[in-house]
Amino acid sequence: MCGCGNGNDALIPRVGVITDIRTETPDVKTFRVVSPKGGKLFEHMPGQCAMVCVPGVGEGMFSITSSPTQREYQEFSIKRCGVLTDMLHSLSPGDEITVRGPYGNHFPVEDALKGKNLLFVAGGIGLAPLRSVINYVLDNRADYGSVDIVYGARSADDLVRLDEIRDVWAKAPGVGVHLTIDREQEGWNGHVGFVPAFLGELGFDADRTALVCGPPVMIKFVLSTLGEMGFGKEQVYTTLELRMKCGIGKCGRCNIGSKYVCRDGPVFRFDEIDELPDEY
Amino acid sequence: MQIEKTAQNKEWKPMIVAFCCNWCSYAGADLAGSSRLSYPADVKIIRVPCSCRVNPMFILRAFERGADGVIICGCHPGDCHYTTGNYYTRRRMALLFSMLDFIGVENGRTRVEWVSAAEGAKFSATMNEFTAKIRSLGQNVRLGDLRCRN
Amino acid sequence: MMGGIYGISKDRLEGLFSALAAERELYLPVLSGGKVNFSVWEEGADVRLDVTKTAKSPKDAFFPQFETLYTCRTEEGKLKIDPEELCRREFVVFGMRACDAAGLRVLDRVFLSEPVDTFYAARRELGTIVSIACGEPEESCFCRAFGIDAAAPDADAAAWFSGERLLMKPQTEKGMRLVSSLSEYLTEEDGAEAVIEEEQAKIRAITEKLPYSSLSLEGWGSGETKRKFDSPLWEKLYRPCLACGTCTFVCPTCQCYDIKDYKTKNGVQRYRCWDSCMYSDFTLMAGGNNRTTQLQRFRQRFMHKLVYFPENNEGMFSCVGCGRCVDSCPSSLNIVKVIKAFGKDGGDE
Amino acid sequence: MQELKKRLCELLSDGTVARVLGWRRGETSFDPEPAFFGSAEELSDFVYDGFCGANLSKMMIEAARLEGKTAVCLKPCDTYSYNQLIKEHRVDREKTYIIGVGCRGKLDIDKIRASGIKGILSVSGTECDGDGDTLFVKTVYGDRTCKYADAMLSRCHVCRGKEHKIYDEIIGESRDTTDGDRFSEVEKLEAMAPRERFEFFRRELSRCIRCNACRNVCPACSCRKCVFDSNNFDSAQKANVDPFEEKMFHIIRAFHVAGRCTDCGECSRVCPENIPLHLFNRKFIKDINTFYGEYTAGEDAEEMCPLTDFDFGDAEPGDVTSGR
Repeated sequence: MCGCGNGNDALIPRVGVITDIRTETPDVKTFRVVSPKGGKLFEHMPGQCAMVCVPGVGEGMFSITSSPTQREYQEFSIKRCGVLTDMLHSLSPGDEITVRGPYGNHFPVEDALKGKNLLFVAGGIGLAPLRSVINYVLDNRADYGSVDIVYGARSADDLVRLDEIRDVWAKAPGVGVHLTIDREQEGWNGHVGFVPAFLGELGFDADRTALVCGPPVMIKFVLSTLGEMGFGKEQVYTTLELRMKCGIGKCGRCNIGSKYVCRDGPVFRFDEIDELPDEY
Repeated sequence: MQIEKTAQNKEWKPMIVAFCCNWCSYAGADLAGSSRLSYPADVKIIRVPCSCRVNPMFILRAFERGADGVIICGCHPGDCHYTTGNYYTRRRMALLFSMLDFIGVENGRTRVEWVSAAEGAKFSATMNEFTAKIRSLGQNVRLGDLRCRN
Repeated sequence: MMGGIYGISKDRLEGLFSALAAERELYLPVLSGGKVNFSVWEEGADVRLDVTKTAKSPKDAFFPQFETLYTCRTEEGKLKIDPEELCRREFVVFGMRACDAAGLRVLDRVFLSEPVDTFYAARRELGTIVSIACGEPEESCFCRAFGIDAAAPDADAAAWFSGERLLMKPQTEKGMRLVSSLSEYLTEEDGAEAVIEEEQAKIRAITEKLPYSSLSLEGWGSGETKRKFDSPLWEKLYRPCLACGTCTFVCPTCQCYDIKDYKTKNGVQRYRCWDSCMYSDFTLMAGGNNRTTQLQRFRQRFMHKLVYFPENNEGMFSCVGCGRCVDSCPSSLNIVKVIKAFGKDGGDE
Repeated sequence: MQELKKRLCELLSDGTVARVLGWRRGETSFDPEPAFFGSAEELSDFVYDGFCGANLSKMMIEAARLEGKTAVCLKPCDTYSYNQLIKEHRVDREKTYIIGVGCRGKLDIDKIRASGIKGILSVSGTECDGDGDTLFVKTVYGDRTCKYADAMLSRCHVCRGKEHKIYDEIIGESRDTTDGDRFSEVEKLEAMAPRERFEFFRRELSRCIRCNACRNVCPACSCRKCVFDSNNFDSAQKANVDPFEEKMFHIIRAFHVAGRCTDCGECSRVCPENIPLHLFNRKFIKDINTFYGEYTAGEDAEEMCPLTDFDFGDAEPGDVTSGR
């Protein structure tokens, strides 16, 4: 093992080339990344994350938004909110970044979710990790029951990839798409209101498994709405996000209770989260 | 603030950072240039709004990044564009340079000089003189970051 | 063969050190500026094997406070990643203590579990440890509470001082190799087993008398999260905490690290350095901070050592009772006070 | 101590103050910790003896945000720091009841250990109102004694005097402990050749572990966010790459507190690696005194700090460094 260059350590990244950048909303861009030789950087499962880095600027954990069924590339939907994401937003196709991963666990698409009726609840950029699952499910449609997607954002402009939602998801068999925005807006004739309330209005049978992702305050209220509808905590999955540096459960940053979010998460079932100390 | 040495594996050339106040010294440097008065190319000028904008950290960081000498130029006392800025510079730098001397950094590597917009000649002379001084002191090895050396 | 005992008189140690250092890097407890720390031995260094506790633990021989991971440069417009070479020189850490060696076992759990930290693993493979039994343990020592025997240190070779002699007993292949390479200095001693046992008995008798030796860990360990986490005691305990990182940096088991970039003229160096969960920016991210108060950060450190870590490691505590934090906390806070404060009632109040 | 404790109890029970900031008895006789006491019962753990060296004035920043008045025990040297904090508007004098406590020099357990005493179980003879000059040390290895003066913190040997600069009442007597010159260490270094000085500081600072204890304990370092905690400042913290990195931190820190540092000596007291950090501060103090006239930070709460002030006739930086 010794005496040679060390390219195998989990902390050493790979170079990734950005081949496409899509502006989704005023502050969200989706980056398509491939290896310099072409093809995917690595294989992943829906819900997993990767460390994306602009050398000299910073590194951050982002969920992979593309589905593993996409054979050509990986995509990251990234909201502009700090130094690193500012820099990422200023890049253009052809630019190189470094990526390491995939890290963490994934939504149990191959076991616990198989054959289940699924309810996706997302708010804002929270759709990013769920998009991976939704597309995976749609590409393996026969393995799953009904699919309902409840998605909301601040405004119609903040709904990430509305075209795919309307043209692909809404037209897929056995899929219900339910969109909402926080405030009235010209040209919007869909639902207006917050996600948790909308979810309550829609009312779903508790025979589904819910996958929830969004801002913490939304998650909190969605959870209580789901509870009122009769969902048990073991029927609800979400992803957690904490400060991460190493991605492999060693640097200690994302430790809450005996869990390391980067390694044991980011996907948790709600009954598991309940066991954790209240520090997320 | 990233200062990089250009010469690698070549003969050592001093790297000198000159912080020049926008209102006097920078104009003085300009005048030196337009009057065709030469000063060494080793001097890298950084324009600052006032000499008192120069934070001690700027100076240490310049040394860390491989500067061999740091000089601060400002308006003559009494002529500060902001009335009193350079008086504060004078006190701060007196203390800082004394401290650098105290920890064993040769005090010839740091200097404050007052250069007005009309003193192109003084600017050029000061830079020549300061560069010669740094050349005689040699490479800065006491304050550089090892990582910036290779 | 492994069971043999080899002796050397104290006054020949200097010669042994220079022989060792000629072949490989040698870390020893050295006195400088009034503090003893492990550092690379040089001719004339003031070696202090009699000092029980170095200010900083010897963990940085294996997990240095700062190390470069890779350099990222741009060559002809393309990003290139040059991973840092792994450690390839053999080295010896001479004079560790039973607690320090136990601390490495804790670090092993973290860095050698999948995915293996290759930087640490390489050092672990190339480093040989000689631990010395604690002839004169100090008042702040409480390794006994964690089941560590200061008289029988876990290492490649264990050593005991007996009068004017140092007796060494190789305990692993590595230790054996080390001892055989020093045959010029070490002489095999018959019947030294009894001498060692006598020393051990002395040491154990002293350890029993130490004020914190009987510290009870009842109520700590796996499954205690809920009960301890919400205890009102933390509010009282954390108050004097300065939020400095002294306890973390002197600790032989703290392993949290930060990863940062440094721009050199030849690209961006990615390095890692020790970090402390006591620092306010430890969990800070663009979107907020999940531990905003010092109480939370203080609690995290102790909960991690005494509850979370055992939960993930079959009950093994991430504290070895070396007592360095006890000696060095500027506000006289420490893990002993925390453990005692919770006492038997578990902190329910 | 009994008198002090009694008075604190009174202040708490008659409602003059809502809490007391003092020291709580530790596990041993030599590890008391700074603590807030909210009631007379809690005060049973109150202690004030030779090992209560911590400067409590910085904790008053936190206390200023709490409801009601806080009684704080300040030693003579701590009152300088408190004055300085008033000057910088970091504490609330109205919400403070200052009890000037007597001091006959504070003790440093490390000094006792350094004298070769191991396995210390308890130390007696540390009372502030006592006048014995011998400490009785019980150890695992037998009973030992040690001179009070030999176990004192270095700063107490160059104490600026035992006069409280600000107080509401004084309890206990103080005794002068000065037996050295405050600037002699600085002068000794100044007399060395630059190369020797450089080697000295490199050796000392190479031990720095970047724990930030010196910064966090310093009453003058009261910024809400330190420049060394800024994420926009690369490599600024945590990494001790080579000697320069620490020099950067310590020089800048000393510079930031120059003119405000009261020389309370806390930085050197808390350093786990025994780095003589006070030397930086004393050098600045000495220079300020020489260049701009005698100035004592914290002497009062009004006088302007020399670095926020200037004089038309100030010496030029070049003159003062080469002219010494």
